[in-house]
Amino acid sequence: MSAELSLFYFFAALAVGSALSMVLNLRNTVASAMSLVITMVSLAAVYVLMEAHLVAVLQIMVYGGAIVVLFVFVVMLLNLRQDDFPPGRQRGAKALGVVLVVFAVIKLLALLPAALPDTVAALPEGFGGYRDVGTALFTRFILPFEATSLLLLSALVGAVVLAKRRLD
Amino acid sequence: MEIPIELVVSLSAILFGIGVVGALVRRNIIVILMSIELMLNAVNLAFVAFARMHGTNDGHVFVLIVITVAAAEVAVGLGIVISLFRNRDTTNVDDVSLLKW
Amino acid sequence: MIEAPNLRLEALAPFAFVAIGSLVVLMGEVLLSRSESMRNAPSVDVRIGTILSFLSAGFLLLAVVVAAQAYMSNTAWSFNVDNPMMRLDRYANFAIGVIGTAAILVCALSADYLNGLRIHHGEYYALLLIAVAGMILMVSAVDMLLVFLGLEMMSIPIYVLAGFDRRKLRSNESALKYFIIGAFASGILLYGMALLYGATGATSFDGIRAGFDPDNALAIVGLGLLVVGFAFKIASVPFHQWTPDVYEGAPTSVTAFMAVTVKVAAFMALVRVLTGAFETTIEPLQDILWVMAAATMIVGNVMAVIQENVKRMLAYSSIAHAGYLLIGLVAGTGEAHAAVLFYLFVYVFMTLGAFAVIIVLAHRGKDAERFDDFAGLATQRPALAALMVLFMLSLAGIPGTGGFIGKWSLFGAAVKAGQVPLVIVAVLTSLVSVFYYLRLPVVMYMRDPSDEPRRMTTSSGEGFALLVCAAVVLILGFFPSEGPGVLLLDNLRVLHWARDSVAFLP
Amino acid sequence: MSILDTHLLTLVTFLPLGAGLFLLALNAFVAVPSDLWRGVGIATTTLVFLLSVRLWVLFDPTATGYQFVEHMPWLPDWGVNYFMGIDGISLLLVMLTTFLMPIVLLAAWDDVKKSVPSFIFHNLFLQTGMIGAFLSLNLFQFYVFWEIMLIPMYFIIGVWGGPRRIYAAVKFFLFTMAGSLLMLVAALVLYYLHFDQTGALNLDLVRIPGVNDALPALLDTDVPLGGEAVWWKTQPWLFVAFALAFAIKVPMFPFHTWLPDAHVEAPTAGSVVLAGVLLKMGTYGFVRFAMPLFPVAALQFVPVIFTLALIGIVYGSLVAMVQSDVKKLIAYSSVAHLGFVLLGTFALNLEGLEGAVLQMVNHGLSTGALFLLVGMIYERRHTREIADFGGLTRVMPVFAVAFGVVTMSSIGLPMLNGFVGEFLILIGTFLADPVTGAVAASGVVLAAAYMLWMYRRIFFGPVTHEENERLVDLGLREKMIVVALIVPIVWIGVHPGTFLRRLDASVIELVRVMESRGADVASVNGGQTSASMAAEVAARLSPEQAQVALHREEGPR
Amino acid sequence: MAETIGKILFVLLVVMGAFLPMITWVERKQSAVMQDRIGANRANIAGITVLGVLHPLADVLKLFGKEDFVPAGANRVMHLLAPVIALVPAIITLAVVPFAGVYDFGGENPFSFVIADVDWGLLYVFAVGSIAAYGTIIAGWASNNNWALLGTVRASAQMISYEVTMGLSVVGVFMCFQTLSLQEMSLAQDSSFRLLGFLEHFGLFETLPGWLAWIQVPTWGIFLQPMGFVMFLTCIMAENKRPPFDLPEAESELIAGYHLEYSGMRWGLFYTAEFLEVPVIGCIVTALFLGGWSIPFLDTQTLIGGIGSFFGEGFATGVVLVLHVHAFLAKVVIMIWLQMLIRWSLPRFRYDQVMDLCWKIMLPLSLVNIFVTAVVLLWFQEVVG
Repeated sequence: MSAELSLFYFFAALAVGSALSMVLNLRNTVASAMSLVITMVSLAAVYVLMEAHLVAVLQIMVYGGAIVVLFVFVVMLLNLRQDDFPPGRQRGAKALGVVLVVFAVIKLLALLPAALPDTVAALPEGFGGYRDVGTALFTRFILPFEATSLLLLSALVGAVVLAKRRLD
Repeated sequence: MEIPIELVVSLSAILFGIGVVGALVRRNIIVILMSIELMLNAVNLAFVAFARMHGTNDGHVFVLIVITVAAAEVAVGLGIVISLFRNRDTTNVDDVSLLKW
Repeated sequence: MIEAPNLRLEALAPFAFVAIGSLVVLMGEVLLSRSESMRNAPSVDVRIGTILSFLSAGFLLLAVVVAAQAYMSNTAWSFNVDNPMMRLDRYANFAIGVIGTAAILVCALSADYLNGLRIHHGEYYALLLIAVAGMILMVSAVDMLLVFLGLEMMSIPIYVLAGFDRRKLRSNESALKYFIIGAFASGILLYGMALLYGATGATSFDGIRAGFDPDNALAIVGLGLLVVGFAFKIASVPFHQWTPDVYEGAPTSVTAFMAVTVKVAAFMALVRVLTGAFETTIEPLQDILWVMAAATMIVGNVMAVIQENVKRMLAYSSIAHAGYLLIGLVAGTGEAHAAVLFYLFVYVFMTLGAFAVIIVLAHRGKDAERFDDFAGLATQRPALAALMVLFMLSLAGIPGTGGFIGKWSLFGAAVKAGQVPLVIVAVLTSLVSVFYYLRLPVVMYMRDPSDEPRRMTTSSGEGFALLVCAAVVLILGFFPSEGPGVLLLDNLRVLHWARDSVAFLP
Repeated sequence: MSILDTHLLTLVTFLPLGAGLFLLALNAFVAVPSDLWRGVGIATTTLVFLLSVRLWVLFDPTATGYQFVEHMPWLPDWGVNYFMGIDGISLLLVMLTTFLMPIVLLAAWDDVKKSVPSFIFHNLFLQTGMIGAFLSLNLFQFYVFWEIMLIPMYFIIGVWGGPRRIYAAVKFFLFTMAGSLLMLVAALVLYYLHFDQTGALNLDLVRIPGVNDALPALLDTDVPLGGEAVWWKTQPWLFVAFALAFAIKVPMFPFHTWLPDAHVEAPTAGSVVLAGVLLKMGTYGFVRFAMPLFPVAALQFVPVIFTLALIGIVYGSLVAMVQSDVKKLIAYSSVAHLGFVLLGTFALNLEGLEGAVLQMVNHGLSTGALFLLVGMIYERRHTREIADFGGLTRVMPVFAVAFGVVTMSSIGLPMLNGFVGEFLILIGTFLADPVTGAVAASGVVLAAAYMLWMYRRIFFGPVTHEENERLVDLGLREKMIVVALIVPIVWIGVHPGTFLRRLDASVIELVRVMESRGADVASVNGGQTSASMAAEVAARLSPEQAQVALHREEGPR
Repeated sequence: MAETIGKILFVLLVVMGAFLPMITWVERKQSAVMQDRIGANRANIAGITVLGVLHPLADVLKLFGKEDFVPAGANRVMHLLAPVIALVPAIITLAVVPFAGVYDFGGENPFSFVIADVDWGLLYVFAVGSIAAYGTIIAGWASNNNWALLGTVRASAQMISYEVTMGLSVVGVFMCFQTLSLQEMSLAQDSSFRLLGFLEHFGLFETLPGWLAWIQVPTWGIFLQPMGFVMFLTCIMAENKRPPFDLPEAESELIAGYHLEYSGMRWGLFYTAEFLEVPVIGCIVTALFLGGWSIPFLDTQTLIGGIGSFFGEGFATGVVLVLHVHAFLAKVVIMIWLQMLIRWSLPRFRYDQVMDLCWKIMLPLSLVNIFVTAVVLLWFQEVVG
């Protein structure tokens, strides 16, 4: 097993483990958030292994640095307690859903080896770096790149409208 | 190539599954949102892996857009949660049929 | 240095107008409230609201006019020639026209309603316009990336709009449910896109089409997830449960906007995706859509019967209509897609009309949304009651209304494609639908009014919206393709528009 | 012919709606007094009746095919045309409609007090719907009118009806809609079948008369009988879909349950129109669409329909017998009477068909009259229970006489209209199937039984109720109504030829079309082919009439 | 590998071993000087105080001796982990800081005095900086104390907010140097340009007259992006939460903020992290704006050429390496001094002022800066070529 592969296994295990602990942690929302951060960071490591450097950095910056912080922030701000969330109905349906999802994932995993080619394309110079991806963003993907600004504006306005304390 | 792509995609499928399950079974809105973020992360991982496999950076661009959108979604989602819980304090708690669907 | 991409700005014109409009409205409110708030404070909000609604309607109108112009000139522009992620062709222009018109009507309906709810205007209209901009991207996209981006740009403002009446718990909850389901759905949709990218190495429709191999499990799973993701957006069974709660809780003007434009955008994008990126005749896709269509029609119509709240009833009715529209996708022929487009056109105006009546009746910040609230309306506001009957009949598909022509064309195309069992399901369920659509006429005409005070005025904006909806529903009921040459009717050739638009699908 | 004559059908159809809309618009700006509304309503319908009389006069009874044809493209994308035309069968039904409407409005003068403008408008709207349906020769157009007339009827029952009006109105609407939606699917199937075979997008029932290169019409389509064809493209299924729609409307047993509710809860005017005209829509649909389009399947289903019709006759009569409510009694009698009409229709011979059409008119007249009379007494006593009356002859002699005449007409007393129709139908049925005829004849007896028993309980004997002593006899308006109704009742009874002669050509044409589309009509109707029918008709004509007819046959179309 | 370990050791030695204790001492002394008092001078070994230099040592000893207290109801693991999480980002940031340039010693690869010479160094800095927030967040939340929680909320809000502006304020620098690697940026700053050269393009001069051409300026970030420099420095100091931006721990309002419930060396670790950030900030600012290791007006080639002509190329390179390291450290020291100066000169802001400064002043300014930079660059591209 090469160093890269063992790194991958390490981070994959870390990601799955912390993801599970996020979902299964029933007591503590902040701990869930922290688990999520660990997942994110391990995924960033996997991205680096996949030569996606820019994505890896942005993963940490945006997910780790902004999104999860925001989660934690809200948890602290609202001081949410567990009994704020009453037990739900339709437990049977949910159990069924879970079983279905698990089954589907297993099925997908079984299908994967046949569906994917064995060979991998040769990577161009600078693949996944900020120059490569950035150039793509500003040329071929200029439209989505620019359009994202409007999306962010709407999120900005929306978040302010919804969370603003005073109504005037 | 050191890491087989199918391993990475498998990892993404597992994470996606965990995310879906989390979003399905958890009652806590924040955790549901986090599970959805986990789903998006799994998507990103799949994109990155496939980008590696195809050797095109379209996947990376897609991931960047997804990350941006995820940030926007979270901002709005948490805004909604805040406005809801602000109201809840001032009105009758019994009225909240919150997430009982 | 980076080579500058080869851009055609005119392809972005409708989008740009709407986007600029959102910025202007956002700034406009600030400037207006600064300049006027000193004097005459109580009515200033009302005036600002009117001005902003006009402003945003104006920008939407610009977009619609540009789209119409582009439609007439029969062009297909791409913004970025090197990597055409969107194409402003007739199909897109048709969609933009419909969505834009619907949004204009929503603007006309909103000003007074928002004043009643004491909701701030600036952000409302800005978000509305951004949502429309997202829809424009979505329907003109020929790349999964832009489909996704448009979808989100449409959804995020609407999440906020649903929760806009933030003093009300119901509105908050509506927003939350819509948000969670929407975000969940986009996760699923995205995973589908990721798998498709993995299977085909492309995100553009053409690329996916070229690389699509029906025997590749990854591609099929991706397609399935994609359809499921869309199913959430179009509120198809079994991903429909959010609809009634969300429709009920959101402010009615937002509900109208949601019910109408989102459905148009999502459906037209779905048609574009399915026809653009896949062979529509893929076996599993057909089967999935068949089951979804049948289940959606049955569940939507049956559940609508037991509702006591008009908004909930309309929510289930919109689910049911999604079912009818899915028939068109199952049929999969160009004719069926044209029928879907026509049906969507009619659906916009009849549904909007129905919501408009509810909005007109909203009194002192309280919606008239229970069936009992409509009791005896015919004696107090006969014209309004008559219009509501018209919209209900159209929704039920009674001849003489656009709804019938829509069903006729849709069912006809499906019959032609050999989907008779599905059509039989459709007509049987629409029989059920008659039952609940008739409830409103029943309470309005056949019951005595209650003692509660009722709003007796209609603002000019509301009147305008109502008249437009009623006129379109009626005219399309008799002259869907070629008018008798009187007035402007000759120019309203929706059926031809739909058909010409569909010609641009591969 | 003047423009008025060339567009007579359009005028007859849309004049009421136009007037109604005009008044409605006027009403929005100036308050029009209720009496003016009533007056204008009656004037409009009377004008329409006069126009239809002109139609009657100009109608050429010897010509086969459709007359006064108007043809205009409407929705060319689907081959939907505005296609109006009239033949003998629809002429009679249109006459019935236009004749009944002014009477109905006159009768409702005092009856309806709530929102009069709306009431008049709905009636005028309804009239347009009914006439339009009778005159439509395009399947789509027919469907539009067929459905559209549900709306005013729904409101008439629901708004101005009795205590359970909402239930009745919704039930009426849903039942009718149920059938017609399946018909819609069948129409679509037929349409594409036609398109596949002929390549023509056309929903016209027949080719445009007098146009040589007219597009192939639906009657040119060869609907598969089964075998290789996909099941839903075959005649039996399509026929069932169409027949279901019409059977519900007729209403044929077991689809009749909406009828008593609707009749009882509807206001008098509504009941009259419902019984008088709307029920005919179903039988008319069989004659005009279901039978010629799917002749072979129609023949296959003759036994079923005979059986159901017989059940309807016997069951309707028996149930009518035990009713305590006069209106309900009449409602169930309608079920029985329309069973006769169905029998005659599916007997498919000259006598049966002509009798059936005539009986449609008869039933419209006599049942309509009965409802009107019941309405008159209801206005006075606000009850329709038979038990609440008794001995009215003494208090209201004119009323009693009128009621008596109409009752006799309903029973089928010779010299009154009912006799002619039922007699012809029975002859036709005997020719086709003696056993059925025999059972049907028993229905006549039953009808006599319950009607006469009802009449006796209401009018004879002592006055048992105090209130009945003070009843006032018919006023001038009511007398006018009664007289107006009794005139045609007697006319048909005494000289049915006036009406039957206008049916000959059309009925023969119907049979001819069915034969030409592969149906061996003679096998079920007792041996009559269209040729033998034509001969029989010709034999009845005087030589010079025959000469004229012959000349017309040869002359340029 | 050995090379990397050597670099790591050097960096740790310099920053952790030399700067860190020095800073704690300087902090006291400089504040004392500024406030006209004597400052720390008591700690002694056998009566030798050496101007209080021994204080840091005493502090550490004292902190190790204190009780490591975990409050009741606190999340124990998180509570214990938080200081470490706070400290680690500060240290690992140093991985991408170039202490000296790239030198060709004739080996297989040229020697670059950066631990990890990655292409996306600056992004790495931001990424690590964004993780830094977790230390405070976890600390405040795990303490189960409302004051601490409030401090945390303030801290995280402040950090997230300023991160945005910080990122935007250096966009101008990327645009000038067209790279994200700190080493490449430093290399690009290792030159100078004629300040008035642009006049040639206005047609004022055919070529600049000699005396004007002599007015030269190093191509340092601070000269190319003066606005960027000011804003970046402000933001990064706010990120560090030191006065005048120390709202999260404002003693008078929040007692002590997020580390209220900490004691002993764990509390010390928070302070270590904070102090450590000071030289780290100095390093980054130096690399971005102050020319990194470069010596003004004497670019590497000139230096190596100059010295090499006397002592030979290889030796010259070695000398230049040493010179560069010293130049860099000197600049860092200046930056540390500047930070101290600011810290002890300015009074603490109010919290709303801090946020207003970020969102209402810095953010628009940084956007304006980007636009202006873009326009100027485009102009240069078009006109100068």
